[in-house]
Amino acid sequence: MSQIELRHVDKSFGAVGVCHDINLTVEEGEFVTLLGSSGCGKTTTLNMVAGLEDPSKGDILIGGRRVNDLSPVQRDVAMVFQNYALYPHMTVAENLGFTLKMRKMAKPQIAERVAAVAASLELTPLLERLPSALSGGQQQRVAIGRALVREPRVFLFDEPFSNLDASLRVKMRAEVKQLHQQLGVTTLFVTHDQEEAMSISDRIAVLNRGKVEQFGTPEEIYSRPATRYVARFIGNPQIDLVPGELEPGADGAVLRLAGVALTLPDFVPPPGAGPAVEVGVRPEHVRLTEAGIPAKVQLVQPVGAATHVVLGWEGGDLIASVPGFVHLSVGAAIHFEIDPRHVLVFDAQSGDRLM
Amino acid sequence: MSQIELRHVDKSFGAVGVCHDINLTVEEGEFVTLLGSSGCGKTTTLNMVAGLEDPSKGDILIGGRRVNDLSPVQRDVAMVFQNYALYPHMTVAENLGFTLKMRKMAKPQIAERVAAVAASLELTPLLERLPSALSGGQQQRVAIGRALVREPRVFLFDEPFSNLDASLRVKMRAEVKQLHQQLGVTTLFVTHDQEEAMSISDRIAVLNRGKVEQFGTPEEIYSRPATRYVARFIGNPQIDLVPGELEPGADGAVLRLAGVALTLPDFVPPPGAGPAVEVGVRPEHVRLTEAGIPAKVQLVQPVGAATHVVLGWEGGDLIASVPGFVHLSVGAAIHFEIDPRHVLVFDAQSGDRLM
Amino acid sequence: QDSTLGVFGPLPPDPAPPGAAKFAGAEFDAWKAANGADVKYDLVAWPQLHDRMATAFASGSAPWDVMYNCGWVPEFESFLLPFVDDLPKELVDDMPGSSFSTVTWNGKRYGAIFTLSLLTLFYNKEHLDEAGLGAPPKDWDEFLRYTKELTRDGRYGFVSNYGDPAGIGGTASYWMAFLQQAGGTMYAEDGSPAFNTEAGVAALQMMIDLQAAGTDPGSISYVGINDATNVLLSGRASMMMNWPFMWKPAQDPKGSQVVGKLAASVLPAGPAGTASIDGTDAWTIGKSTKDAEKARKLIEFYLDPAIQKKQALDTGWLPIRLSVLNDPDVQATMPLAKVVLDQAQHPYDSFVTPDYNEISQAVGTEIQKALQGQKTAAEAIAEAETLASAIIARRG
Amino acid sequence: MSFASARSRDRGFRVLVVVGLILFVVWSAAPILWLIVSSLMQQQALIVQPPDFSLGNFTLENFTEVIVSAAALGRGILNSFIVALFSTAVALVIGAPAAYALARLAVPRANALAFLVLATQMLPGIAIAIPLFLVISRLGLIDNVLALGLVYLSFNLPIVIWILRGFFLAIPEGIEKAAAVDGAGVVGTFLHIVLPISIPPLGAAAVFAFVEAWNEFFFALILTRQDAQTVPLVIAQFAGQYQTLFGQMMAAAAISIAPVIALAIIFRNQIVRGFADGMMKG
Amino acid sequence: MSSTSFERRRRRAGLLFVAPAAIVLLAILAYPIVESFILSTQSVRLVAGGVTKEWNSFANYIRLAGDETFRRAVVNTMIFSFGEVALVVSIGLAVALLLNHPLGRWGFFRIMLVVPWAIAPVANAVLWKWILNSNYGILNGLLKSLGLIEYYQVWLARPWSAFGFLLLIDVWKSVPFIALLLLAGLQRVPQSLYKAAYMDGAGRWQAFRHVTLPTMRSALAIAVVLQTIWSLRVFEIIFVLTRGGPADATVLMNFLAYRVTFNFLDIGYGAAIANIIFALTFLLAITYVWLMQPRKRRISS
Ligand SMILES: Nc1ncnc2c1ncn2[C@@H]1O[C@H](COP(=O)(O)OP(=O)(O)OP(=O)(O)O)[C@@H](O)[C@H]1O
Ligand SMILES: Nc1ncnc2c1ncn2[C@@H]1O[C@H](COP(=O)(O)OP(=O)(O)OP(=O)(O)O)[C@@H](O)[C@H]1O
Ligand SMILES: [Mg+2]
Ligand SMILES: [Mg+2]
Repeated sequence: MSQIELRHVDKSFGAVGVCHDINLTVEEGEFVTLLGSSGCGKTTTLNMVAGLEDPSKGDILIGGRRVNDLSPVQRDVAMVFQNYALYPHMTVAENLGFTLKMRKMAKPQIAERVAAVAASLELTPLLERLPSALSGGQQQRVAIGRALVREPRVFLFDEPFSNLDASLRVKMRAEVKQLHQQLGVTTLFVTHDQEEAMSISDRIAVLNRGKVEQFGTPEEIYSRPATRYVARFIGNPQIDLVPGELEPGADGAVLRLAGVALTLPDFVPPPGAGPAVEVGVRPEHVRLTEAGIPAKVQLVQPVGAATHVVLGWEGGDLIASVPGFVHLSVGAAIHFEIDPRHVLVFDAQSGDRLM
Repeated sequence: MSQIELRHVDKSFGAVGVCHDINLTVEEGEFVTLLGSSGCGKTTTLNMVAGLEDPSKGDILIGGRRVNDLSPVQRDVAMVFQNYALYPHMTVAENLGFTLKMRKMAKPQIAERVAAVAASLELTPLLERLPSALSGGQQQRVAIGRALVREPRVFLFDEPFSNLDASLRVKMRAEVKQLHQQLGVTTLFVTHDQEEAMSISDRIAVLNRGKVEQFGTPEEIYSRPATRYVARFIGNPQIDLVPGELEPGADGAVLRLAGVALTLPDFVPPPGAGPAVEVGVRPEHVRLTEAGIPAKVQLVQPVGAATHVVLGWEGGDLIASVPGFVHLSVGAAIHFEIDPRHVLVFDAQSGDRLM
Repeated sequence: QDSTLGVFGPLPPDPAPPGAAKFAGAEFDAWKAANGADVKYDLVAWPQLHDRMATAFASGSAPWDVMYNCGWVPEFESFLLPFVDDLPKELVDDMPGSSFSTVTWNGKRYGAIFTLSLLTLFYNKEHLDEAGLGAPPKDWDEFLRYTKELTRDGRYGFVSNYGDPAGIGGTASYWMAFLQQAGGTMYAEDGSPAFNTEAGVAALQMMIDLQAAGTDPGSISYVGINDATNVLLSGRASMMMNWPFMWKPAQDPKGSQVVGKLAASVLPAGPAGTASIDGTDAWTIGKSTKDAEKARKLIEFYLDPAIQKKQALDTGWLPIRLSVLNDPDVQATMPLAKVVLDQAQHPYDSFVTPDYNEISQAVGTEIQKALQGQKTAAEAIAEAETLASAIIARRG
Repeated sequence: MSFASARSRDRGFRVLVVVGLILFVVWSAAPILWLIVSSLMQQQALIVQPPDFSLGNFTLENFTEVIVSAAALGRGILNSFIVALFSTAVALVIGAPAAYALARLAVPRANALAFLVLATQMLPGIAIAIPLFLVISRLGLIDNVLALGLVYLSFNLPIVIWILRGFFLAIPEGIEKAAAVDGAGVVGTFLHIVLPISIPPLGAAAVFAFVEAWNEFFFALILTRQDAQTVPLVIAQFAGQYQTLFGQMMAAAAISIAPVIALAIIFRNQIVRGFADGMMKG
Repeated sequence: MSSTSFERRRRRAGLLFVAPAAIVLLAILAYPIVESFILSTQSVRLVAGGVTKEWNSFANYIRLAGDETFRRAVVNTMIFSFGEVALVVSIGLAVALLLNHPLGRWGFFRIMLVVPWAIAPVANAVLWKWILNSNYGILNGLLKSLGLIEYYQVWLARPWSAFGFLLLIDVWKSVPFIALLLLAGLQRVPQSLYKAAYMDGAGRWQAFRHVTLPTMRSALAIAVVLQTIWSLRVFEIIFVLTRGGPADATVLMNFLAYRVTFNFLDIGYGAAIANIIFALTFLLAITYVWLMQPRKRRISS
């Protein structure tokens, strides 16, 4: 039994409230990610689950049992720290083996397990070095290895991949995901990288200033964001928000944005909503066309499989994601279209999604 | 004049060689990125340009002048450190203003510049805090601000965005890029994030174990990688490499991969190449079709705009990038096609690209 | 009925008992055997003796049977046993009567001096000869004139140690010698200070004049007598007031540049004739001793003529017994003995009281000020008497 | 390290450092050099102006004299060793945990407590000498090496606690948290993490405690008789009322420094070893 | 079972960790310290083979107020203490910086560092007494042979000169430990900060001023506080070198307390002086600790 549950958890440092009424359940064997921007309280929340900080209010349960008063060891959690927190006086091998030593495992066994983990993290040639002679990414891999080396009830990861290079990051993601599938260990993962969160998680909790904005599967969060905040946070490049007005139309509603009118079929705005709204358009739903809304090219950012083109038009700036490399020069005139089926509509006041 | 030039630069720590014969020219006003995996010597190279490490061999020139013996101030470079290196006893405002204070700027002016930079980095509410009361990402922003606050001849960035969340990272990218466009300051940027490198750079130098593998524009690097290493390193998800055989065909050549034959029109393999080759296929060039090569779904990773589907077939694993969310269950049977026009062919031995 | 006697005293080269210093070891063993007594020495370097005793007494215990004392008898009186009346009469009679003055308090005699230690004048014969001065100075005038004439060739006519104001051998005690030479005294019959007199001022003036005439200017910085002695022994000063003990080291070529060149005489006479002060190295018995009898026997052994003779011949510390002082062997090896005996014919009061340390500290400090020219002799003496009166008044 | 080399390119500064180091060596060593020279000379050669350095005046006699005749020196060194080792070891063993607790373990009023601990050292030893003598003599522990060691312990402990506390305060919290998650309890964290990364301050504290106990004079004087005499007392014996055997005293002093120097040579690398880099990278 | 929260658990362990040290200190020092406070309110006499103590309220302290020697000792002590702390800490810091420089890392230098400190204070004082002797001291000999002085100087004769030399000797003896302490502190300053400061254009002095000093704050605070305590307890060198002379010019409070207690056997009065030293040390230490305290984490609302 290793379900994690946070009930009405508050945390403040002195007068500064950092977490507010957090409620979250990570089902047994589930992989849940805390996603949020810098300073929103992710690390703090993780620390409370680990037993490294006491919540100011509320309960933390693991496996259905209240663990507020248990030590990290009693909670049987393993954690990868954001700043590595390697033991500076121990070699990589000793860093990896420390937790096993604390568990009084026999030396040869420790060596064996350490060697296995080191191999999987490409740390084998570094085993005898001190952390101070490692590069930033190497240090982070040691920190990950330290958690992998034992088999705890709960895994906690605090941005473990932020210093790894892309290929290693993808590899590590798969590794962690696979590990999770193998061991079925309940995992709480912290990241600020929405793509990472999307690709690795069963469910994602989006945190904003210490509050859970939305808790759902990656698809829910991407396609049906609960709030403007979530919509902006998820997706790369970011969703574009255009101010508009919502008018009841013949069938559904009509959306007016800077002279463009989009008909939203089958959409009946809830009572009290609008008319002022913000309309979210994801870059992949903006198509460059021969005819359509006229615009100018502002910036061209190739990312390999696609190129992000920043368009300037009457309504503001909009990013279009175009497959492959496109050769447009800054300032060129261009036309685009928006797919009304994929448009997201938010109440301008509350930020809640209307459609 | 602020062109940066590295000529035959070597660096070793004791017996360990870290950089080998690095030759690199960053033209005046250019934005060049050093891209490479963890531990490949990026930081070390940057440090040598900054004047924080002496090269073991070779020359470093800035503005055409040999600067090996000059201090960072004399070189007039600003740097953002990978580990932030914030002054723990100074408030954010003092950290930002320190370099100006060292330049004996008047207090009101310092305050003004600091306020401006803080505003652009969303640090204004944190100005009076000490670094120890900041989250990881907040610390990194302060570190960036410290370099932005002065206007040097050369900017050096050591993975400045690695701890920022996605939205801020994109914003910062644009900010830095814009700053670069405004000031035209020669910039050397270090990252392990290929996407970041692609979207921000004029040219990219891909480093591998202390050697420059390829130095070119993002498109060159993505579409015409010089080596297998570069091809694997660039692109997200990673390119798939499938072992195959190259046979001279009627017009061009024929590529055989695990029972599949691809005709490469107009391609004449160079003498001495093959027949053993490795074939690189980027995920966006793998299409799921009704008929085609049969395969099984291994893993489904949604990333928002696209979903990465790992396919298992005779020839190994292959990733297909499919727009939007796709609902495939692991184990399902499926068919796919490879676009022969976009295939990359590498010599299996040397790793050099043949096509 | 074996018993153990604890003996507290100084370490050699200061006057240490037999068995501790290298003399009369065999006799000491024989005595122990004969008396069924074991003797356990607790010896400390001289500068620490007083602290050690003070700590023990202040916490209410005096763990020793026999103790060395040096001018501290009045101070520690309440911890001591007045045993002198129980000594054999012939022994007491064989000691200079005045030697008991520093170990007597409230009319009771608490100690037996075991070495005659009076300040006398040591001088470098060679220097005097070179200056055409045949005999040592006899009076203050000559003393001043000699000092002046001997100050030449990078040498000083006179050297002393004025660095430490307090205690026997401190600045105040030197002045007390001059005071008696001038016919003065420290205390009136009722014990109140009585030194702010012409004699007192004259004595200090004499020290000031000597300073001007050619005293080594370093004297004010020498806190121990050995600092000054070294100057005399290096031949860089010609005259010095010193204790008999220094005779022997002066003859040792390892430490002395003036082997065979030193001579001694009684201190130059002031208006009232010559006078000196007493070094007061005495044996006393602790009140808490379990075997006062045996303790006294041990002191008797220390004062035995044979032992006293060995003490003189082997260590250079003069005996106290008149018979031994007059012994031809002793006088032959230690020509000094005769000089010190002569000196003993004249006053040599050290004016020890329970407040001796405090008073000599106060008086000595005033004298230092006068020697440094911060005050005139009269001012310093007047102030010193005021301070001394206050100290005595406080003791009640 | 390599950064330092990049930075110390500047010649002028290197010259300054070299001059500084030379001055430092002269400043530290000159008086001791004189100690050694004078321990090798006859007194008569030292009291003249200027000292007579002719070869004939050099002798080993002071040393032979000190070793042969003053057997007390050997015993003094042994006693000093016992006392110093005992009080150093115990001061570290009980002082380090106390310092850690006062720095990191949320002990209530830790700052005040730490200051109180230090305050025990603010009363001059002279003031407590007499009551302490009383207690020790009532317990019959006068002239007992271990009693002296305990007294020194009470002097060294507060200082050791203070030194270590200041350093423990600077340890990054992250690694303690990591250790907690890795299964180390408070004791385990202390033993396996905090102590090993605190070798420089531990070294400094140990050297401090050892040297202080080795050289303490006043309490050794009043709390010992003959058997438990420590080295400083033996050295002091050469300074008498009428005569100071300067050469022998310096010879004894030279001998007494030797063990401390030997320790310094053995532990020279431990005394100051830094993990600064690794510490702050993490 | 131990089922308490993280912080409470640590607190409990903390109390256990502190206990042995607290017990040792209490067992050994509590009685003597309390007794010395009591003694200072008593008049103590040695009579009839014993000691009598009589409560005399604050008579000892009142007497201190009118005691000129005491007043002089207080002034001397303050000057000495400030001078010593300033000199020892600054020289110690300079030495630590030298030894932390790559050129100064040779083990020999670290051994040299320990040397002045390893010598027993008694021997040290006698050694210096000979070095400074006005008639045959090596310092005079050296200076004269270098042509720096014409005549041998009496270094310890003039009040300020004697005072200065005492200070110098004590500084010489005290520098090693403080330097060692600061060296240990220097080892903790992260190199990356120097890199950043270097990049920010800070010169050596500025890096020292803005990086080294602030990050060494706690080590410096310890050094200052400990040296203050020690400088107020200076004894041996005065006892051997000057005995407080000439004419009380070098009487420091601790020496005075000693003289009154052990020479004059005025134990109550001596205890009163000692307690004033305690109060003075306490106040100075608190002030220093307060001054050197790192700035509180500031959190804006
Ligand atoms: N010890 C502390 N005292 C005061 N404030 C703190 C403390 N630790 C963290 N904070 C503040 O609490 C907030 C949340 O911090 P936390 O470290 O949980 O952020 P985070 O979500 O992990 O951010 P990041 O992605 O940048 O690491 C931040 O605003 C931070 O400044
Ligand atoms: N001071 C040092 N001593 C020895 N080896 C070092 C030192 N500093 C770095 N190295 C080694 O040099 C190599 C390159 O280090 P560098 O810090 O330049 O890597 P990097 O490319 O910046 O990696 P990352 O992305 O992980 O920061 C690494 O293998 C590292 O372990
Ligand atoms: Mg965090
Ligand atoms: Mg790096």
